[in-house]
Amino acid sequence: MSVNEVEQKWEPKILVFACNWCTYAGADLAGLGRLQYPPNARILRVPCSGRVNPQFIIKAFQRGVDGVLVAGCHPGDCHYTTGNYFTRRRFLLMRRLMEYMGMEPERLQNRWISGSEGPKVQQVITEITEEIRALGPNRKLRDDQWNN
Amino acid sequence: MKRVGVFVCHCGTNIAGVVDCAKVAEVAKDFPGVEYSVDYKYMCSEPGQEMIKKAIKDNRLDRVVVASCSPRMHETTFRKCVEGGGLNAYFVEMANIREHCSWVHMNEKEKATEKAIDLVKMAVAKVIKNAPLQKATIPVTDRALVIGGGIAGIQAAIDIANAGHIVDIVERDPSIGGKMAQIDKTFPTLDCSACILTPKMVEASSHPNINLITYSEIEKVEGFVGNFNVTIRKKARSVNMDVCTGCGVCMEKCPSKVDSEFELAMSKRRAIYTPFPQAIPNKPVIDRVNCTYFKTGKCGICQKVCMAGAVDYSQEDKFVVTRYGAIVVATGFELFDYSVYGEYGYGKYPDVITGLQFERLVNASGPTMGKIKRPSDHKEPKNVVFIKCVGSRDVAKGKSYCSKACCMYTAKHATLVSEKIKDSNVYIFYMDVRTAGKGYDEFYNRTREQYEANYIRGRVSKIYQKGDKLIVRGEDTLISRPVEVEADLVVLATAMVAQPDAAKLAQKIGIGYDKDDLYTEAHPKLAPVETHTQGVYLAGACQGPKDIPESVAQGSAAAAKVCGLLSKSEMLTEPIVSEVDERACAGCEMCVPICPYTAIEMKTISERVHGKMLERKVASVNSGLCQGCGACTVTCRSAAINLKHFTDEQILAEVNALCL
Amino acid sequence: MHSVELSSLVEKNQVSLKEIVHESGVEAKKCYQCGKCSGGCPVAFAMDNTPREIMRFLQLSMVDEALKSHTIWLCASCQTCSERCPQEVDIAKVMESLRIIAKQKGFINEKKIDLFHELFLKSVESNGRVHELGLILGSNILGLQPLKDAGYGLPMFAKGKISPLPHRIKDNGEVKKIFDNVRKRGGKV
Amino acid sequence: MKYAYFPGCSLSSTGIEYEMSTQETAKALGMELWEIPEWNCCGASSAHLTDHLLALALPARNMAIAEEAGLDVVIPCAACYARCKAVELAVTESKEMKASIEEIIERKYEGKSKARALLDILANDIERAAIKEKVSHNLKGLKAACYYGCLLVRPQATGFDDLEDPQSMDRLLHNLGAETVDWAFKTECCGASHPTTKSEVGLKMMDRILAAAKEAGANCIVAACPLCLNNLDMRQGQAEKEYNQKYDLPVFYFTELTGLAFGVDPTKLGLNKHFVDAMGMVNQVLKADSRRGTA
Repeated sequence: MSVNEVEQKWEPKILVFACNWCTYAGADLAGLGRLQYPPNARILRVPCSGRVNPQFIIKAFQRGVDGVLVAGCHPGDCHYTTGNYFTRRRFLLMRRLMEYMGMEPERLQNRWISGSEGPKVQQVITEITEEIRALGPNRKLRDDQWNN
Repeated sequence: MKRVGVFVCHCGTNIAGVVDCAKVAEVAKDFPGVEYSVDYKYMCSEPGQEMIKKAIKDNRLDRVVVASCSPRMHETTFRKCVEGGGLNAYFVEMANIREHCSWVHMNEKEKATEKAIDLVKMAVAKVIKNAPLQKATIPVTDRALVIGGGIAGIQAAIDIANAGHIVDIVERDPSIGGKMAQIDKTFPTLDCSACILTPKMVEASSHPNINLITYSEIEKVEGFVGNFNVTIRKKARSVNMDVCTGCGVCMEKCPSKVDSEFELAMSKRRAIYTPFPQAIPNKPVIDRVNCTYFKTGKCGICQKVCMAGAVDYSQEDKFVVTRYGAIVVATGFELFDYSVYGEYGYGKYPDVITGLQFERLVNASGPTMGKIKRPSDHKEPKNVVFIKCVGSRDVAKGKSYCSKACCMYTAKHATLVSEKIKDSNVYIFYMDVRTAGKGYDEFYNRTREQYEANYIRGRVSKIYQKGDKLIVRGEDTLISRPVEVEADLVVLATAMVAQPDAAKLAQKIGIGYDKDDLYTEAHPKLAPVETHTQGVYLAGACQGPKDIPESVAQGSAAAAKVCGLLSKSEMLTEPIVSEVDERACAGCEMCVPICPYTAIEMKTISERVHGKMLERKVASVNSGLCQGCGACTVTCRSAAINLKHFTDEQILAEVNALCL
Repeated sequence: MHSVELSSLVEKNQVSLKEIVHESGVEAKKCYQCGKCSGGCPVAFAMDNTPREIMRFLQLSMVDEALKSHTIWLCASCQTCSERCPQEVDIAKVMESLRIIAKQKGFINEKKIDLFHELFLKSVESNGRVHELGLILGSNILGLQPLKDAGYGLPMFAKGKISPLPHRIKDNGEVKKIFDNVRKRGGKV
Repeated sequence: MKYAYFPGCSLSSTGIEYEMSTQETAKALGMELWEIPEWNCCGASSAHLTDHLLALALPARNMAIAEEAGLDVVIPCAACYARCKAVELAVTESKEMKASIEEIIERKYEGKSKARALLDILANDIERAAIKEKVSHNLKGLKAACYYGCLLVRPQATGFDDLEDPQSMDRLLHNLGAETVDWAFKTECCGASHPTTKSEVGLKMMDRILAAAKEAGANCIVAACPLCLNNLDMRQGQAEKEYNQKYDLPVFYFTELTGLAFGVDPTKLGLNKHFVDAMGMVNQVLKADSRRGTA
């Protein structure tokens, strides 16, 4: 199919790394509350946002994901006491790296969502989906960019 | 090649109402590794689970994906299920197509179905890489340590002991009893503190399962839940406990007198002493700093007068290492040092005292035999002023928090004054009166109405000496006028603060503490006596200001947790922990400081390289301490450390699958 | 005593409240009304509202009450309140700021005090220094109490404590400029 | 030791004896005081009530001149000291403030030159021994109530001694052989300009201090601020009348007593210029001292 068709059919694909204790639980709560949000995000469960290796993020972009959200407990509330502090530091570095690589840093997002913040899950995923949609497809890193 | 079975749940219409489950099952058939795929109404139901077990056998499945609700709901269910089907419990993954899909995309059936397919795809990719994991068991030492012999610690110890476990109470002072032993009466019932405490002290000391280790401190804590190795320093008592009869002659004869800590320097004790008459154990210690013999080498009177020959100057500190299954920290509090308040005289006015000093002044066995006499001239005061929140709720000079017990004990003090001193006047300067608690507010109102205490809403701005009076200046904020009281005695309700060495102890044990050095509970609501370190529990004011009933309740709560832990000889540990690939580990030690549980230490291994035996350091994870957060995996430069069940390979496989 | 309709004040006084916060750098809401400031205030006995009440007015958006209070003029800027405040609220700074704003808005409830400072600065601007005789006489004459302190005049003079003529600094261009520059920046001189 | 010297307006008029005694004391101690040429009023007691920027700019000019000369500024007057210290801190703490102040005064001031209170230097910089060896007339017999007032200690940021119970002046006087009383009004406000503008308020404030000093058994008050001194000395009679009390408490500047102890002629220190007679007590003390000397 032609690039344009691809463009028309294009829907942003967003990968969400959610920590098991806060954000994943928050997403469950959003479900219980039947809070509707765009179906573009795919939630991947990790024990702690501190478990998210930047390598995973780069990989995701290489595999053609358009946006990545790393979400965990609020600073100070980490189930493992300090994990999300590392997340915060790595996030800032990652964004610098992305700028350096010439890719929109907004494609990588970082949020703190507690297990009681169902509505925040809805709001965050909605706004990020729109933000990424506005940015358009991730062409920079995807390794299949020369195919078709 | 793995053989994966996919089971898509309708959850009635919860999922099927939005997601085309049949289609999901159909599409899943083509995913790499999938041998079998089916959809069904209720996977968690009995027939649903049977269906899974059967499918495992019939299709020789070795991995299972259940696409249904949240794993936080049914992961354990399906782990048991596949185990029943003859697989390792960790060979199942769940795709959350309910909470994360059907329920949140109700109006986008197609998109929802697409998403469900993706989620299943990810789960399949991951489960293929799942390794068999076994819950390890670690032995649990059936012995508990209680640090601190105040009311909270005593209560915890008694409850644990009554459940049939051995308990050691380590107390820093020569006697157990803590602050409660210094208190005269208790609110709101006004029954005598000693009368209700001493029986408990006796019970603790005489209980077959309880050992008192007094005049001792915690030196070192190693190990982990079920197996703490604790080094205790037994300070040299200079008195042989086994032969001492506690007759007390030595204390009468000892020539060197020093301020009594127990009486808060309002009376003297000897250099060889028990802190108070009802002390337990009621056998003296020698305070070597003030003992003439230890200062000059002369004297030795106590030794001469001791019939039992118990006095032993040659004793030295002993260190004993004991193994405990659980630890209760009940180290209590100290009183805020109000001498930082220049406006209150920097502590230079003798007749400005603390609430605890007042307790001693009204106590029948106290320095004044229970007659309220002010320190300066031993006159009976007529006008007594109480000032609340001294050091509490004061960001500038004290603590930001409310010390909680002061409102009540100040009310209590007020009643005691008017009971003991006829035609006395009591003035209480307060900012708020906080008397939440059973019978508390009633007590406060009695204090105002029956005992006619004058409550003045305002924080005192200045106290100064004028002749033999103390002038107390503040604003009565309810009439908006500056007011002055000519007081004979001023009693400060000083804040409850953490023990000066609270932080040091916390670091030894490996538990958290806040900006005020108060110990942090695992969860402020749902885990109030637990800490983030498994097997260590909190009781009493070391966790935050508390009154007696609360401390007792928390002591019992901590005891219940300990009993739960000690009730089994072994405990299962979650196998989702980090593991080190020693071949790859470069020994850079980056992971060690990252671990919030100090679960990683370096060990030396020797290996044969080109026929030579070489030694090198590698990281090793203590699976008892590791809680499986995975922080270490990210820092490892040689990718040698990995988190079981959430390995780099598994997560990358999921990421990969998402875009196939 | 009339009752105060609080809800309407919030809207009405938003702006002036902001101005007060801006001028003083103090958030009134930090005050928890303990009254320690007022208990220690050496001038409180003469005030119509205690300093704490002034803070309360601000918390309730009762700006006019604060600006019209004599308290803000009677404050001697001794800083005792600020230094003793358990909430680290700089009350003295609030008093200063309220006075500055009150002056602009024309609420001057202590004419003599205001006059004194007015003359003081006039003297500084024109001479570069304060001419104390001029200041005392001036503030008394204009304060309509010409004979107040007159008793001190002669002995002062005898003791060489006041010179009849102001001390000027020769080139006072600079000080004038300082005043001008402050005015340029919207200063309230 | 060379310092830039900022006398401030009062010292050339109502506080003339403070000026005289400061000069004499400095001379005795070998302190070189370089009076800031063409210094201007620091605006104390008025500017900060009118405009915060003006209040910083006025003292800034003097500090700037001193900075050009590379000297720290010694200031006898407590009020002046507080204003000068305030601007020193303001420019060191905030670049923005530094910039705008420099624009206003049209000079450079980086806060390099520090504002120092004379009392601080005498009590805390100069060696105890160095003071003692200069003492030729022991001030035994003086029971002084050291009155620090507000501005030497408050706000804490600019103050150099304890807020509620400062000790510098007490220490200095002990070194001169005088006794000091422990009293609670060392830093209570005397009313500043209120006695002038609103005597019914000002007098009451002074009266409480005078009463407290008497109560504490003092036979004189020692001050470090011309405004305080004027209130407590010049208006003492007024207060006595108002509240029919009898205090007759001479009020000294600490510099006067230092000079006196160093053997400077009382009239050179302006001790004859007080409203409450000071010479009487001065002569007593000197007589007692010489008697001890001959005995």
